[in-house]
Amino acid sequence: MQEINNKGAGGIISGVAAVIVDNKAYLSEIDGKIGDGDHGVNMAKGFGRAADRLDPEGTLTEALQVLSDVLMSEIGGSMGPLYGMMFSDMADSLGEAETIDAAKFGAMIRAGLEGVQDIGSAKVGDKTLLDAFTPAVDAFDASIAAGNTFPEALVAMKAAAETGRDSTIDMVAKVGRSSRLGERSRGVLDAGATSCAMILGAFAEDITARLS
Amino acid sequence: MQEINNKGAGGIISGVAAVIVDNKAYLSEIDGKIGDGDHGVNMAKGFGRAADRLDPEGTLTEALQVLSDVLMSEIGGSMGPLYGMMFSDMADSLGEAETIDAAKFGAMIRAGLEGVQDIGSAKVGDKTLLDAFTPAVDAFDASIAAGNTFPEALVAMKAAAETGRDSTIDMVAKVGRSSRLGERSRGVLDAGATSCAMILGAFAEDITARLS
Amino acid sequence: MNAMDHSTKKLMNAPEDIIPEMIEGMLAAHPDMLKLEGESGRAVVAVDGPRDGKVGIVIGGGSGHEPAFAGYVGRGLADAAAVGNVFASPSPEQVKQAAMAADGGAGVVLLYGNYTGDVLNFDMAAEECAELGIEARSVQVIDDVASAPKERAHERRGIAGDFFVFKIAGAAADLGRSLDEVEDAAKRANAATLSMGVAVSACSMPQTLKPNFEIGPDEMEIGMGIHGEPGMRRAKIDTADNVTDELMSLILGEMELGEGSEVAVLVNGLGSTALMELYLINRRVAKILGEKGVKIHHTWVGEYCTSMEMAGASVTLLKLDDDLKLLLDHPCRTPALTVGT
Amino acid sequence: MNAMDHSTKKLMNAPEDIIPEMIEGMLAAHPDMLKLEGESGRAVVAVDGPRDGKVGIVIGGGSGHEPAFAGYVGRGLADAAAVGNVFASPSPEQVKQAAMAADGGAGVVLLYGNYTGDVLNFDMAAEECAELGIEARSVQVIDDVASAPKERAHERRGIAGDFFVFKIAGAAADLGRSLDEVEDAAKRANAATLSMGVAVSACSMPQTLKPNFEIGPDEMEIGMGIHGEPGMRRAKIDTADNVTDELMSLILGEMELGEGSEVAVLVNGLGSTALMELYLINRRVAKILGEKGVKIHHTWVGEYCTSMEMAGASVTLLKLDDDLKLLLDHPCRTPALTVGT
Ligand SMILES: Nc1ncnc2c1ncn2[C@@H]1O[C@H](COP(=O)(O)OP(=O)(O)O)[C@@H](O)[C@H]1O
Ligand SMILES: Nc1ncnc2c1ncn2[C@@H]1O[C@H](COP(=O)(O)OP(=O)(O)O)[C@@H](O)[C@H]1O
Ligand SMILES: [Mg+2]
Ligand SMILES: [Mg+2]
Ligand SMILES: [Mg+2]
Ligand SMILES: [Mg+2]
Repeated sequence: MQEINNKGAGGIISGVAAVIVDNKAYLSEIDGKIGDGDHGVNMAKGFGRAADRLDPEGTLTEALQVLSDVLMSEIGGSMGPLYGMMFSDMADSLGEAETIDAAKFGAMIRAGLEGVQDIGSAKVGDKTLLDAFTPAVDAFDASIAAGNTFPEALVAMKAAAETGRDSTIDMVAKVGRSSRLGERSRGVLDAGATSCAMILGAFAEDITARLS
Repeated sequence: MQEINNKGAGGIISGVAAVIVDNKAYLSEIDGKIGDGDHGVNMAKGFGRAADRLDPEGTLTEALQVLSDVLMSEIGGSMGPLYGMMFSDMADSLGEAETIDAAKFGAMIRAGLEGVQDIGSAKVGDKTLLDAFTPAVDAFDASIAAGNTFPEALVAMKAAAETGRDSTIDMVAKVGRSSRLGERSRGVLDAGATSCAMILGAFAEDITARLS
Repeated sequence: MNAMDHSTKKLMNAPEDIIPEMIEGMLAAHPDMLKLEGESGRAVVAVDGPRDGKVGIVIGGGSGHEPAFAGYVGRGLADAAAVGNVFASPSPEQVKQAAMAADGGAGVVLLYGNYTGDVLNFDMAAEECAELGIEARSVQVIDDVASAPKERAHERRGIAGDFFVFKIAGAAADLGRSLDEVEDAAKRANAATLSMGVAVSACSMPQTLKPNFEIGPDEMEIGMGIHGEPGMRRAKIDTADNVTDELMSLILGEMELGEGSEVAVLVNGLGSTALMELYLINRRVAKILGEKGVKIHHTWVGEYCTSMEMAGASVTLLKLDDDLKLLLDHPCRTPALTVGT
Repeated sequence: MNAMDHSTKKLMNAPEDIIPEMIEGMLAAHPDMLKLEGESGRAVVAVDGPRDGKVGIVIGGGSGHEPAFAGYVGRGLADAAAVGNVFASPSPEQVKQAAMAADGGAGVVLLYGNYTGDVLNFDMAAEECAELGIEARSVQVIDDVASAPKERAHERRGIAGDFFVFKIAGAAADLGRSLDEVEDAAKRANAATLSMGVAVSACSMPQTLKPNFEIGPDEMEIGMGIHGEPGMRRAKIDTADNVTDELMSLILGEMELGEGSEVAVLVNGLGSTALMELYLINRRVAKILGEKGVKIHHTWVGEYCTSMEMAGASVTLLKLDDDLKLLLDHPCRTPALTVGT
């Protein structure tokens, strides 16, 4: 089976939220090195609240929208609008779809990526979540284009997200709170890239499990 | 020789001051346990300043007066008036004396003791400097009355001051900052009794050295 | 690493509730000045602030900087503050509710520190205001010299300089100036305000109680941000005079001040630095300015923009001209600042 | 023991100079309100305070409690403050110089916390004043419930309650009341003021930079004094609500308050406790009073009587009657407190 039902896939977001909540302390610690140390706290608050409110038996579209609403209207911070826009654009892209195949998934994450780019105006190499997200979306598309299966493409996406996340270590931040540090921002992971890789990883694993 | 010259004995106060300054941290630490941790700091400030201003080649009377003036007019705290009065009454008692023998010395410390009692209205057993001072003065007088020499009486005075100081460990404070603690003030030395024993000890040693 | 081991003690209840509870405590303390409006529970509004025909002043940002931001809400200063979570910008919805409360029909000016999160959220709120027919202008405070070189001053962070920018804008609005004029006053204040800070110990998030950065027992960081963002350099802690000299030289290297210039001074504590120490810093600031023949119009010393229990301080100078002086002296009455009246 | 190992960081110069330098910085910050008089360099006097025929209000005590005491010098409050060394009463000479500056021919009231050192020094100063023909009355503030049982209330320490006693006396003097009346107002305020504090971390003397008491990483001390004197009990640190409940129950156990009673509230930070936390405490204070039907006339939340960088807080209630209310509301203008005007 190369597709999953949209209905019932709301639970994917519950899983994503659990990963974020579990990594609250770690994400805040990373953010503390060159940022203000709140990334995990804010992410966990938003994702945790969304998990409480969404229906895991409902559609992924609905769950994405719940998550986006919580982030946008209650969480604030950088992540409210950035991830808020990402998940809302992902929900819009998915829309009323009954099922989610590789093409729909690819379009969905591409829409999410464009949402973040639109609102944040950052580029690859700026040491942000885009350094995990962009190569991950590209890797997914490339894998499908190369004739791989949906699960294979998800593996490629996850791996690219992680490589992209790790690539931020050597970068100097160009946007966001850490951008004022210049060379001092080099040498540590970017918090947003780390949470983004976690989110994409959780997506990949849960969908793979549902596909098999 | 059972007497020393008043002139030149100003140096005794330099020695007393040195002992206090050396024990600044220790005295503050003791005060920190049941008081506010400033005893050494304030004592060192006052005695240190007095040492800078007094003439070690001058009389003990003058040196005592310099020390009292600094304590009274610049130091404040409990010690300003208490030790200030003590040294001023000691200076008054000594007056124009050319030499200081056991009788003069005994009268001098008795006058100092009465000065402290007058102003502070504390009694032996209240866990204050009087618990070192009172038995020390009594021991000095008793030793002389028993026919001992001036140096022997000084040894008795010093020993009684130290025993008195140590007796404060088991006392519950009745006056001063620590008196609000009730039972919690038991088990530690009193800071003022400790500094008082140091002062009397320094007196005893320096005078003994001068007598021999 | 040492610092990471031990946790901070805070007198608090459940960390999830800390912001709503803080707001409750604040309203209970200042019922004559503050009230809450809108459903978000995060729009703190001046009891006698917003008036018909007056430009509304909306301030805001993450919490943890108390008395900033809601402490500056009141007659003659801000009409409303949007209160975010600890170190996180308020959401567009929260800002919008503050703006709606502050609007008197003449538009609103949104004032906040220049941080990615704040810019994103306030910009979205401004768009939503426009949809509601409320014209919203935005001014991002950029006073922190340490956070970018002069050529890229627009990238700088906003720290204690908020104080002066808010005060000036609030006065301009209170005097009945137009939206353009109020925006212009805020921008002029922003351009005339420079700050430099130093941190000597960290703060911690209520949720983690772990110091949010590491700093050695004998170290200080010159230029550290008010959320613990790294600054310009680490060094052994130095005397108040030497530290102040460094802060001042970075400000004076950029602010043109000479004989006869006039400034306002803010010596701000980050949270656990004693007022005694702040006065020592002010002593040196006054001395340096005096030696240059610069006139000090007014000085504030205290905690005006904090980082919870971080230890450290900042110095802010506002270079005055006649209009800024008039606006600075204009009366205001808020929990954190009273002028004249 | 742990706490004794590491030393505190202070932004300061030579510790011997810290008090004169602090005073210099304070005068530089508030030249419109404060000046120095007399040769001791320790008598801080209100620029427009002492007036002919007005009773002079003299306050003072050791340093380290900033803004107390000199921060309360100014029109409508104290005429002069005698500034002691850190945690040490000012000397008789210093108090006398403050009293001489404050005297307008109608006598002076000396107000200070009830500590052995202060009593000794102020009493000697009062005698010296008498010799100079200045009639001096003394009122020792005794608000700290933790420091002695009710039967021995006269032995209690003075802590943040200074704030209310000073304010009331200052207003009475400013209104032109006689020496007897001002002394009486101060005594009535003193009798109507009760405080309870809690400490969670120590402070340190500038000279030693060592914490002046030991407290475990998860401990608090209920009733600790503002110089770090031990309090009533040690316990594991608890929630803001539980801690506030304990402080309030000790105060309310003694202060008779019922439906219709009126109080003023001071929630005071000891130095490094964040304003956010103080507001949490105030939230609970207001709730408790509200449930008893007690009316809160006015609330102050902030750092009004500190212990340098100690962490912790205190709650003070002043039970009001018509005259105390009138005096509390009377305008004043000082560095630390502005009312009305
Ligand atoms: N303009 C931007 N575009 C994309 N991601 C961004 C942008 N600015 C910041 N980020 C991401 O936000 C992360 C920080 O998030 P967070 O700590 O929650 O917010 P804040 O910096 O406001 O405290 C950074 O690690 C970075 O990945
Ligand atoms: N009434 C008194 N008579 C004699 N000694 C006293 C009296 N009150 C306090 N002391 C002494 O003062 C000491 C404390 O001195 P110090 O720490 O310098 O002053 P403070 O308590 O004002 O900080 C106590 O240890 C005690 O010995
Ligand atoms: Mg962050
Ligand atoms: Mg002491
Ligand atoms: Mg943040
Ligand atoms: Mg003391």
